[in-house]
Amino acid sequence: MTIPTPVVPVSNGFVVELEQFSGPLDLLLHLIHEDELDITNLPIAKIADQFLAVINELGLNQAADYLEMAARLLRIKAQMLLPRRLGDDEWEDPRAELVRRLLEYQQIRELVEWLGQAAARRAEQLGRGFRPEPPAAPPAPLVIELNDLLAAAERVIALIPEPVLHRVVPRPLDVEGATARLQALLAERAEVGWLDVVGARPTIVDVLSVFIALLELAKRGSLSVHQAGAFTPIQIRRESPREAV
Amino acid sequence: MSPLAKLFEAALFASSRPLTVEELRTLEPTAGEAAVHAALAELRDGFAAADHGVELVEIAQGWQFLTRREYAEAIERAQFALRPRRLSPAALETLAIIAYRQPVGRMEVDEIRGVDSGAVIDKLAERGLVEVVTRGEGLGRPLLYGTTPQFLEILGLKDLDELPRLEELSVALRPPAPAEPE
Amino acid sequence: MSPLAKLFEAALFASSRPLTVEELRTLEPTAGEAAVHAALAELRDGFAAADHGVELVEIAQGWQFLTRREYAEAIERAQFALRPRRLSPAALETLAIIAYRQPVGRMEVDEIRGVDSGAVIDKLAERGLVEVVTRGEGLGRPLLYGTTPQFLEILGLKDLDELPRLEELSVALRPPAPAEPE
Repeated sequence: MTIPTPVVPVSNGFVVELEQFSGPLDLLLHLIHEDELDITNLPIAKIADQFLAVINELGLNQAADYLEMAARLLRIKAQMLLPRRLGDDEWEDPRAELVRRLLEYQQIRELVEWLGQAAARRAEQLGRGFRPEPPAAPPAPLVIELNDLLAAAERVIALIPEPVLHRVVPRPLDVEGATARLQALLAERAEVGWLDVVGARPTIVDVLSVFIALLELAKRGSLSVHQAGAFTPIQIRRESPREAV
Repeated sequence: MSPLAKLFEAALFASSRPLTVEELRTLEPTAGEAAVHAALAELRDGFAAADHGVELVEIAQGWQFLTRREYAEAIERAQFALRPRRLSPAALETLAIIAYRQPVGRMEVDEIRGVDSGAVIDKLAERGLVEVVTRGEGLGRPLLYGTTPQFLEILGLKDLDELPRLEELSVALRPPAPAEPE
Repeated sequence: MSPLAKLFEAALFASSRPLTVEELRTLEPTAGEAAVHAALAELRDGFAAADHGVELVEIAQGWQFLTRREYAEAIERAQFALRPRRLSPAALETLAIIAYRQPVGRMEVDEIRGVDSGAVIDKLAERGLVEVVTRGEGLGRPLLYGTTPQFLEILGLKDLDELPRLEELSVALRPPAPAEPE
């Protein structure tokens, strides 16, 4: 059997597509079958030379996958030529990996045969062609299982080196509480400091709550806010009740 | 059933459009017009007599099989024309990030997933599961995404608080589902 | 014909893809599983007995009306319908690997075929024959592919068990590698 010429040889010699072989293993298997060689005891020198000849002939020498296989074959060929000591139990047949892959690939080819026949047989039957479209086709219903989503969340979390995810919890500002607290403090003392109100280690929510409460009470005229200069402590003073003005 | 009626049945079933008498004749050019009409009548009457769920109907453009009216509603209700769609793992991951980090920008989603998630976010937005909720601070004021009411609806949640908290995740996640049928 | 068989006939005629028993049951939720199977058998046998141009076939974990083999050629010649395009050897190889090794990543497919299979896998995914089913462990958490119901559909298989078992092939080989990265 002669090797057919490639299907789409382009002028610059680069092979765009090669239909008769689906890859270097396919070509290799083709050569092995053609010469009726024993896969498990592959005459590597012979097959390597043939492989190189074919990829040259086909202009495949620029196709990376074929070239890589060619290099592999040459390396195995060289390894086979290396002298080996008698009784060397450590010696591993350099062909072993290639043979394993070839056998595996041969099995795939057999499955391809089977699948191709099944598909061809199925293609002898036609399904329903015409279907009058229902008026305004509703969109396909979407399915999301909560468990799937949670599993996805967990996968995502696993991707993150440190737990930077926050949980989303509504944390409404407690302006009312802050207002009550301010009023209570000012009932005791005429003047309080900012830190007295928010505490030593305030959260951002505490700070915001107090700040809003402060502005609101200042607007109402219940207190006044003083600051001696930029970045100096803020003082909060009780204002005399309006009734007394 | 006559061979011609059987051939027509197959053709009318498989055709992507209603077929005219002239078109049907191209299937069997040797058949005379009378034979074609006889075969069509045989087919129609056969389906009518044997009390089927479908009927052969002659309409302006030709002949076609239609489901009987009384079944149309049940079939439409079952929505067979449309396979329920599931989200891809990539989409679910992106959705999970947006659900738990909202409002969140594309950059951040990309960063967490380690891949460009723009196209996935667009698809989720197209399906109405996420939407732009605000704009962030900083360079270019990036669009920030959050989940939509539809997201809750599909998951059957009342509100976002019903999503398990992240600390509870491994508890909420049941052990791997029992061997799923392949 | 029983009312349930008629309803199923209408639904199956209206669908261009196989319907599963579960889908058919949504048409008549009160019907028991035995009744559903009985109705399907009645329908299949009825069409077989009355010598129709179409037949009810069990396929892709469901049921579908298909034209009898002998008519496909005439219907195609008359250009009323197209037969599905043949898959290329590269596509079939890739499908075979994915079918037997699922879930399987691109790297492994590449390794078995000896060529880069990315473009082929993308095409198969586009045609709905394979899909991402999960993500693997290890570097980059690679996408792992599996076959879809449509894969069964184009091969005319009831389920994946109908694929030849590896032991039945003339070339015996190691079973699919356990999910251990090389």
